[in-house]
Amino acid sequence: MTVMDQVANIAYSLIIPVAVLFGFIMLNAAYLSYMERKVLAHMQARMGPMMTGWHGILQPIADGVKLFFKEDIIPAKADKWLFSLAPVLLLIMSIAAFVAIPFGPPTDFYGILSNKVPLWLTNLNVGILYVLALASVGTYGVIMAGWASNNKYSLLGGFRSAAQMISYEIPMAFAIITVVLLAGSLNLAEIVNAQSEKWFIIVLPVGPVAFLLYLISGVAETNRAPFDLPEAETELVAGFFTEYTGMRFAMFFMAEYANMVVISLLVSILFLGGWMPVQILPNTWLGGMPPVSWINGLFRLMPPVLWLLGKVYFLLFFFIWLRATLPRLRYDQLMAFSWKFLLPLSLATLLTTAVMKQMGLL
Amino acid sequence: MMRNFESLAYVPAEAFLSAFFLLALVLSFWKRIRTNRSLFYLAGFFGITIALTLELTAGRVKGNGALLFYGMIRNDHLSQLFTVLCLFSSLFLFLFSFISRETTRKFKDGAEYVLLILANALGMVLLVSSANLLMMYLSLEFLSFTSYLLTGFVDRGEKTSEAAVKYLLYGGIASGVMVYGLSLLYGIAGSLDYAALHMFFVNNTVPGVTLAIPIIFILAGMGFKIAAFPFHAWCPDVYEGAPTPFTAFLSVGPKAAGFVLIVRFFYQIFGSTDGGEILTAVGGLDWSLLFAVLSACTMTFGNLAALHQKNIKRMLAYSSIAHAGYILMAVASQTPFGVSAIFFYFAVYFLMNFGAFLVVILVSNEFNSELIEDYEGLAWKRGKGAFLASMLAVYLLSLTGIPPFAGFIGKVYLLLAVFQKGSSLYWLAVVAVINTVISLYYYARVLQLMFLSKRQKGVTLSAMERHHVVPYSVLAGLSFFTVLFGIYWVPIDHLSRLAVNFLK
Amino acid sequence: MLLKGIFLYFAAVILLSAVLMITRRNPVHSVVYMLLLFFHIAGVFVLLNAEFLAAVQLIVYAGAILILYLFVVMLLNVDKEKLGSRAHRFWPWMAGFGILIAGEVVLLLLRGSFPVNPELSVQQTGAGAEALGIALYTRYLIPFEIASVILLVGLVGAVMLAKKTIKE
Amino acid sequence: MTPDTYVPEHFLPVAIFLLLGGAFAVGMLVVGWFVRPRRPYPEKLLTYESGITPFMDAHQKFSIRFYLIAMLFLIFDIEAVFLYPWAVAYGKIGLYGFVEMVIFIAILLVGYVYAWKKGALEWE
Repeated sequence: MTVMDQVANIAYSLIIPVAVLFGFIMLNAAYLSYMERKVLAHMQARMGPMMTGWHGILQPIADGVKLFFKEDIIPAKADKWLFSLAPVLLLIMSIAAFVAIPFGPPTDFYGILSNKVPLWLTNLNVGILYVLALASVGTYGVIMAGWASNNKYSLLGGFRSAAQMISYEIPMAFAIITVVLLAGSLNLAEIVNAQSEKWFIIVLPVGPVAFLLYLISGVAETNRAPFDLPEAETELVAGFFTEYTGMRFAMFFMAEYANMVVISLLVSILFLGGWMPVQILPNTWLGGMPPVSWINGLFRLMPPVLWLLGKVYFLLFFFIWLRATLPRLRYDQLMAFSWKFLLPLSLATLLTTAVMKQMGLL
Repeated sequence: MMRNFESLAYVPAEAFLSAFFLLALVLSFWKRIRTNRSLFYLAGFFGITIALTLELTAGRVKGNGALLFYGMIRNDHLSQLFTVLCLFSSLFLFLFSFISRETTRKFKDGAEYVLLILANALGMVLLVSSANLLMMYLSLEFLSFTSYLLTGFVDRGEKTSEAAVKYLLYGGIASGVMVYGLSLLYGIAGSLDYAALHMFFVNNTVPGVTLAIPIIFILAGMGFKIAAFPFHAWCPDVYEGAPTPFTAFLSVGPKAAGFVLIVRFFYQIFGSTDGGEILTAVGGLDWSLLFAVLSACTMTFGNLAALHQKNIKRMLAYSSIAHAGYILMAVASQTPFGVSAIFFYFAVYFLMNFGAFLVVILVSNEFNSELIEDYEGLAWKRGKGAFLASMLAVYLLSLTGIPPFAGFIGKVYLLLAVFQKGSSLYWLAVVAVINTVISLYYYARVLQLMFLSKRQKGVTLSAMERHHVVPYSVLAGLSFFTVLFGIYWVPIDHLSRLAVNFLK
Repeated sequence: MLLKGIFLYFAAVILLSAVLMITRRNPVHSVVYMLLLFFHIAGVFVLLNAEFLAAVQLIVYAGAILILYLFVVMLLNVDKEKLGSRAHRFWPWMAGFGILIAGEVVLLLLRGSFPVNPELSVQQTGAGAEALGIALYTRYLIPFEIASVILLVGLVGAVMLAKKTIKE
Repeated sequence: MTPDTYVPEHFLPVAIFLLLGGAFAVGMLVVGWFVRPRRPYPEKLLTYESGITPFMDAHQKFSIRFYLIAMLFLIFDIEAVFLYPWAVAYGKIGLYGFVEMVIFIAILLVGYVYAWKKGALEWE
């Protein structure tokens, strides 16, 4: 192999995928804000952004440009070093989580490429743990931002937010362990492949419970409504990012949207069969019969990666829907909900799964 | 090497203790039970008693040298003897907690106190039988953990929080350093198992300096547990700040467990018997000298520091440091007989130390003070004053090592072990004798205050009357044995000879 | 060569952040350096093909233990004015001790004959978590269950102390 | 395979992304630095406190409950970490593994109920 070949090889196997994935993250981070504003607006019988471009389609770009030109204010009493570090840390963690996520099985893009390439950057054996680890480190960004601002609202917001995030990490972990128990692997691609016959969400009776547990904890982890206590503007102004302006403020936003995407991806991968297409009835049962098998075959025509993204965007829509619908919880209710309800429930789910697996029922 | 479920039958005491601990914790959920302190004390007392009974009766079942749980736990006479000793010390802790006013009046919830003592007992029992670095470290942490909590349990003012925090910080650092040493050892030898480690060091020559670093680091953790010289700094403060019954216990049970840890670690990994009377050091490290130096420093420091103490608990703390130094002589001797001597000494130390502390408890129930000056003229006070003073005299003289008492025989055993090693350690024996003379001074100071000052003559000890017969009979019983074993020590001798069997 | 370079990078950052961690005046800054330290230790684990441990390093140490430290450090709210130099009055002794140990390690490395058990090698099976699971639930069962009791005692202790403080 | 020859190349993208994320975040700030205005004055640099001048240091002593939550989290997080290898190896360790894990969970469950009964989970 010549040097040029090696360079080309690296380009194909690394640079292009990295560029594509990075682009995907950025596009999502930008356009989710648009999606959120539009969906919320329509749910409240408004139009949302309409001025910039067709139906306001250029709004995120305008927002981004605006934020670039905003003054960067660091309060005099703030801990400047930590104040600058916090948003950067949070953003790095939420971006880096995407590396380990598989978007689909190896494909040659309908013959365009000479050999099959995987639709993931790296397939870690401990993929799910890697994502969890980065998420748990993300807590630092929140709490450090709150502390460094030297503002009472920020500090309380940061503390609340961090306590909330760690409280919901426990049921989340147990829900994930339930999935790992079903799949027998920590590898995300293998977890998806284990669902080729049956998505984990329909593995009765534990699947739906674990799914809901994960979904709820996921929403709480991203500090979204109805768990957006840290940002409860009526009592805490803007929570831990009260003092942030301009690009630093933008970073918190991007990190939040990136986190939402990661959570949606994980929900899809762990419970909704990842890139597996919908089956009206499983092949092993009536699904093999003609009218059903035609529809199943039709579904299979759509590329796997689109199935995954479809599920992801549905979940993202769902998150926005939640925000439009549900009122905010009180903080003591929020903590009690995790510690007194979700935690025992998740443990019970896990144990039930183990028992049923032991008895050969799963 | 036995597998997990088969092994369970061989550890009835440990299994019972863990189950009982959990049961007690579950019972404490109900407020009515939790607030009933006497009920919980009784439960704890009987729990330990049952564990003791199980341990004693299961002795027949237990094989010597059986490796249980894939070699995590070694069942041999050494572990059995010290399990019994440790459980007895927990039993006395409960007994003393009944008696002491601190632990009966000052706090409401007795449940946690009892629970922590039970957990502490479990930690000790596991520590004395661990035969694997991981198991050893975990049980050590378990023991330390519960000890920190118990130290701060009864609020005696600023002293307590200072003691608990100091204990925690010293303990944390010591165990951190120790686990670093353990990891280095694992890196060198590639095993956590004592037997496998031994085989590695027999078959491979490791340069002395390579081994020195991990060993010194590990010694930091061990030295902390037994309060040996450079790692003793926590000891006086903790002894002063902790509830007195726990202080009494701390210098017997956990310390004995710590010594078993040292003995096992060095005798089983770095010693080779070949049936001889003296072990040969394995692994190119002269740990005999190491311990000899440690021992000499510890006893000298302990005794010198004890000279100026005003608080009797602090004085006893320094005295217990000195005693750890004496006992380290037996480790330095590298002889199987040294292990017997260690058990012998602990059996005796158990009696005299608990006895001395019981007097301290009774006196502090009366005066609410632990200052030595408050012992002035104790012998002449009306209402059990003479009894208390004479009892304390017996224990203190025994602690010094004066002939008709058991402490003397204990010291003789330790010295015999040193002599067995040979002329290289004679200097250590000389140091020990000099130290005994020094210690006589501060023990005698208390005696002199109690007996020779008549200023307090005729003052009545009021609180003494209200107490029941229990503390006094315990006091008398302990002193009876202290004297008895000073004259007729064959029973303990027989028992202690069993301890050597762990090397087989 | 590359590997050595990566390892040296990790080692250098570990040492540097450890030193910074103990010398910073602001304890919250110390925590940040500790986070950096944990990340690079996880990196070393990755180099040793211990991916599971690397993840655990981040989840438990960075994600849980350090968060607890951070809470405590922030709760303590040490006055910045009162925060003197972090150097303890014994620092020359400690530095001396540290240099002694470091010197001994250097001496050790210079001798070159560090016997390493050949059984210790990087596993290439990639089944880190599974192998760990099997070991944990057979051979190391008792330490594992003891660990759970220790956690339980820790929980009881924490609740007990916290409740005591709340009552006062 | 010894540590000298093992190359964890599948972590290369991770390293790249960590760097890329950092570079992106810093890059945004640097680019912004060229175009954004800088007109600080003392009032602007005050922290926000509902319009009044901030009083006292914001770093107040906080409720011990935050610490308690962190402690409980730590314990359950460790429990969860122990469960991952168990879940992966479950097929191979079978019934023994199940019983052992039930004991493990039961022990911690006792602690959980204890914490609940003692009111550690309340957030008054």
